[in-house]
This record gives sequence, structure tokens and C-alpha cells, in this order.
Amino acid sequence: MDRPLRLITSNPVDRLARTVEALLVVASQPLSVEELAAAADDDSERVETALGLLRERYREGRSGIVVEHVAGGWAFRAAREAAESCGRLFERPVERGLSAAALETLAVVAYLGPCTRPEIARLRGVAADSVVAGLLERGLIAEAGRGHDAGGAVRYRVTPLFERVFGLESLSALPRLDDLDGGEVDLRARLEAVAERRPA
Amino acid sequence: MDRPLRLITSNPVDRLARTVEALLVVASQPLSVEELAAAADDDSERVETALGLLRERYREGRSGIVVEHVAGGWAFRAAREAAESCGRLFERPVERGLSAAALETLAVVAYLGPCTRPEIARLRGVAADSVVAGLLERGLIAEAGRGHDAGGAVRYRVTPLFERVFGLESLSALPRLDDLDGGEVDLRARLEAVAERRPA
Amino acid sequence: MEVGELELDLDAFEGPFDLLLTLVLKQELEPADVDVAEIVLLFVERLAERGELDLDVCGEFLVLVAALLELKARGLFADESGDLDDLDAEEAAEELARRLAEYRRIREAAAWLAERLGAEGGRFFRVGPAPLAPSPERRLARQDAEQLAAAMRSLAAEPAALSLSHMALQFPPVSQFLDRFRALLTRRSRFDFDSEVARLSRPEQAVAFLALLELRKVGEVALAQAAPFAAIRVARADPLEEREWIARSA
Repeated sequence: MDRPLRLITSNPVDRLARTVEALLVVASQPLSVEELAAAADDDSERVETALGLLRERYREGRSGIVVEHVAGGWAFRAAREAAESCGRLFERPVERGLSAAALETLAVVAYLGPCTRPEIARLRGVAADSVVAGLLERGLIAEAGRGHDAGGAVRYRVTPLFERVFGLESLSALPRLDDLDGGEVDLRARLEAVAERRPA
Repeated sequence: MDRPLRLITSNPVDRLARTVEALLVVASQPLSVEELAAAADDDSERVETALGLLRERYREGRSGIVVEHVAGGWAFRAAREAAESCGRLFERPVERGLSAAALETLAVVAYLGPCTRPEIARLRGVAADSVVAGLLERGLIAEAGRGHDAGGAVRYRVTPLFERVFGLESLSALPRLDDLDGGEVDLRARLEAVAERRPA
Repeated sequence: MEVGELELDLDAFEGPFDLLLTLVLKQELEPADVDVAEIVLLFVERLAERGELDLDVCGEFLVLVAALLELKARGLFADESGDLDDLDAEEAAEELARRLAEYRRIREAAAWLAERLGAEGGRFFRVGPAPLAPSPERRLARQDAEQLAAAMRSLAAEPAALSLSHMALQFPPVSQFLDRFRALLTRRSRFDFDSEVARLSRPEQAVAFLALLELRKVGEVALAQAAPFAAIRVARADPLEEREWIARSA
């Protein structure tokens, strides 16, 4: 009974919000509500309330700092209106020049991961070694143990940085594979257009 | 004449302040006024004005984020009131013990008083560089000036943290080595003599 | 219209169809990189522009495209041809269709990611530690101070001596001569090594000489010899010289 009372008087949500601000500005990756609560030595519900205040204060159009829910946690980023200025000062080497092969490999690992290099190669029809090495170096994928098969090949998963770069709250924010049409609609439309132009 | 006018109308200091906020939250090192001005495509004087606004907004007691001028420029840090929470965020799991090499090195420095790395290496019969670096990082030893010899190698002493970890009120509370020759000078001479006889 | 002259403009290749086939057969072009559907569409579009159906041309095209598709399918499933061989024709076709559909969806997903990347290009964030973030602290559990004493005792313990009992010669310990020479030098500032060891056995003289070298090494004595095989003069080291010697060794 004592604890909540003490918290309410000596530690109003406003103060907790300041603590969360401080944690977010020093953190090097998104922090989950649980991580924030543990560091602030407070309970998750109150942290959620504090985050509500911060979302109001740090949002596009109102502040140059924006708080966002990404990669399973909360993080500060620059407001979009400052993108040009940020671009003049900072590179985005992680995502610069991701090839079509790299994007396909990321898609395989994101949807089917953790998976091994041979599995990626089988799906894409070409060897995946150099592409996987490149993605590892960029920190977009990481090793996730070994497979259960005899060879025990290394398995890979996408990293929180992948979710952050692509602005995903979590992997469940990816579109469902079943919803992707594989381009059949476009193919059919083009064929139909040809058929219509053909003299009967 | 055109440029300042355009800037004043299209980019009020408030907006510039938001851009500076954004740049500071993305930066991984302090940014100078010149760097900020170049990135914001604005002039240094107006950046100084914007920084003035930010210093007012991001200060101790008012915000969990504090803007601070350090060597090399401006940067955000956590407010002091959040220091404890930030400490918890960066805490690592408690380590249970020390390696034999670390214990030997600590014992030499604790019993014999400030020692240089070459001295430690000579007494232990192995290079001490990585062990000493590890103990420095953990805060169990600290630099204590330089030796009196011509080379003037850095000498190390044990720290108050060392005393706390080993439950010692002071260095005089170290376990007695009655079985060895009493007195620090004799102890050192004895260790040196043993070290000389140790097979390489 | 010659099928071989059909001009292609694909991601992986630009030029006439027969050159593409040549490159694929010479293994200079990866069949997996060739978009066969695009080739079929281009052919059908050219055909439509002509306004008449040339069955010979169509037949030739079908054969060439079928060959290309077979090469491509073999390339895609090279390591698993065994699996597919075990299936009857209908099952194999079904399996191929299933895998191709899976790959198409992955390609769609990749396209979605590419689009997302473009849209998120304006989201800048910091990767890595903040400039003024506290540095991670390593914490250590409470330790027993007796460990320090134990470490000290192990450092002070005499190294295991090599057993010489199996040898006829008995060597006295070096420390015996170290003590003896140190005692000598507290009484006298210098002495003559040769006369000091003259009455000792050869092995004892050898050990005494080792002790002398030890004392020289740690800077406690200075040695002088007028000429080879002349008597060795041992003197207390000058304190200043001694410090220089230690500095050099450090």
C-alpha cells in the first residue's frame, strides 16, 4: 500500500516522463516498455502513460525530435522536416545501395528466418554467399545459431536494425506473403491488352 | 540582400531550432556551431540564437534531456536527476570472480604499493598489459603518477572500489602474510628473487 | 520476322534473342537472371504489331523459349534434380510451380521492402552510443581478500627446482652465493672474484659465477676485468648507475 502512494507524491508522471526522455536520448537502440520500466525503477503502466505524454510533445511538426515505436521498442529520431539537413551531415551507409539481390535475401530471411545460406540459395536460385556477407557487415542480419540438420549450417535472422531502417514496429508489420500477388495481375493485363489489339 | 530576407521569412528561428534539435539527436559526437550551420544551410549567428532557445528548453529541472556545450561542440545528454536510471540502463550483469592473472596483479599492486607495468610483468613472469588494461577499465586500479626512474613508467595503485569489492576498510586490513618475510621491502625482494629463478 | 533477331531490353541483357541464347549456352549469362516472361511478352507484342500470325515463327519461338526455360529450371534446382526425378511428370510440374510461386512472392516482398526504403529515407536516427552517454559499468561480486594473500603466496613460492640427484655433480643453490657476495659487499666496497672462489670445487665456482652474473643483472654490482682471463674485480654498484640500468631494462 505504501509504495504507490509514495510514488504518486514524490514521482508524478511528469517526472517519470523526464526520466524516459533521458533514457531515450542516451540509448543506442529502441527500448521496450519493460526495459524503460526496469531502468526507471517504475511500473510499466506508468511508463506507458509517460510515453503518451512524450508522443504528444515529440511529434512531427511540433518538434525536431520525434519519438517513434519501432523494432519492438521506443526511440528518438529526427523529424522528417529536418531530413535534408540531416542528409547534409550524416550518411545512411546501412541502406545505401542495397542491391535487388540483397533485398530479396532480406525478404527471405525476414519471412522464413531463421534460415541457412543453402535455404536462401534454393529459394532465389543463385548462391547467396556474398550477399549474406554484405548484409551481415551492414548489421541487417545476424547469426542465429545452427540448423538442426546434419551439416548444422549457420542460420540467419534479421536484426532490430533491419526493423529500424525499414521503419517496422515489428516483423509482423510486414505484408502477409499470401497477400502478395506475385505480379500475375500485371502479366495478365498486358497479355489482355495485346489480345485486344490483335485483329480477330 | 536576398538571402537573409528569404531565410527570415521561410525559416524562422523556431524552425531552425527544430532542425538543430534533429541534428543533435542523430549525431554520435558533439557538433560545432559551424557544422550545425552548414547542415542547416543557415548562418552561424542564427544557429547561436537557435541554440539559445534550446538551452532554455533543454535544461536541468525542466527536461530529461539537457543540451550541453563540451569540447568539440554541442550535444544532448541525460539530465542529472535521471543519472541513476541511466546507470541502471547501462549496467552489465554482475561478474562473479576474477581471473588468476587479475588476482595476482591486484595482489602485487595492493601489497607492494604503486607499481609500474614492467615491475608487475617482472614479478609475475608474464606480460601485464592486457590484465592491467582490464583492471583499469573495471576501476579496480588507477594511475598513481610516474615512477622515479629515468623512463618514468606510469605506476598503478588500487582504488577505493577495490577496497569495497574485497571488503577492506583500508589497505592495512589486507590479510597478513606472516609466513612470508615481514615488511614490504623484503616481500618485494623475495618476489623478485623467485621471479629470477622461475624457468622462462 | 526472325525470332533470333527479336530485340530484347531486359534488366540483365540488351540485344537480339539469339545472342542471349548464345551467352546462356556459353554460360556467360546466368539463366536465373533472365526474365523469360518479359521475353514472351515482347514477342507477343511484336507479333501483335505485325497483325498476322506466322505459325513457323511462333513454333520456333516456342522451342527456343522452352529450351531457355529448361536451362533456367535446371539452374534453379540443380542440387535437387534427384528430388524432382523421383516425381512423376505431373507432380514435378506441380512442385516446380509451387516453388516458382514462392519465389515470385519473395520478389514481391523485396519490391515492397525497396518501396518502404524509399519512403523511409527521410527517417534519420542515431546508430550507436550517444556522445555523452554514460559508459557501461562492469560490476563485480564481493570478493574474499584471502584470495589476494593466496595469490601473493603462490608468487612467492619457490619454483620447482630441477632435480639434479641423478647427476654425480652436486650444485649448491645460486642463492647461497648471492647471500655470500651481498654480505661481502656490505663489509668491503670491492673484492676479487677469482681469489674469493679459489678454494671451491669446479661446480661451486660455476654456480658462484652465475650468482655474480645475477647480481650484475639486477644492478647490485659492477664488474671489471683488465684483460681476458685476468682476475674479475667485483665492486658495489654506483647507485646512480644502478638507476640508469633499471631504466634501460624497463
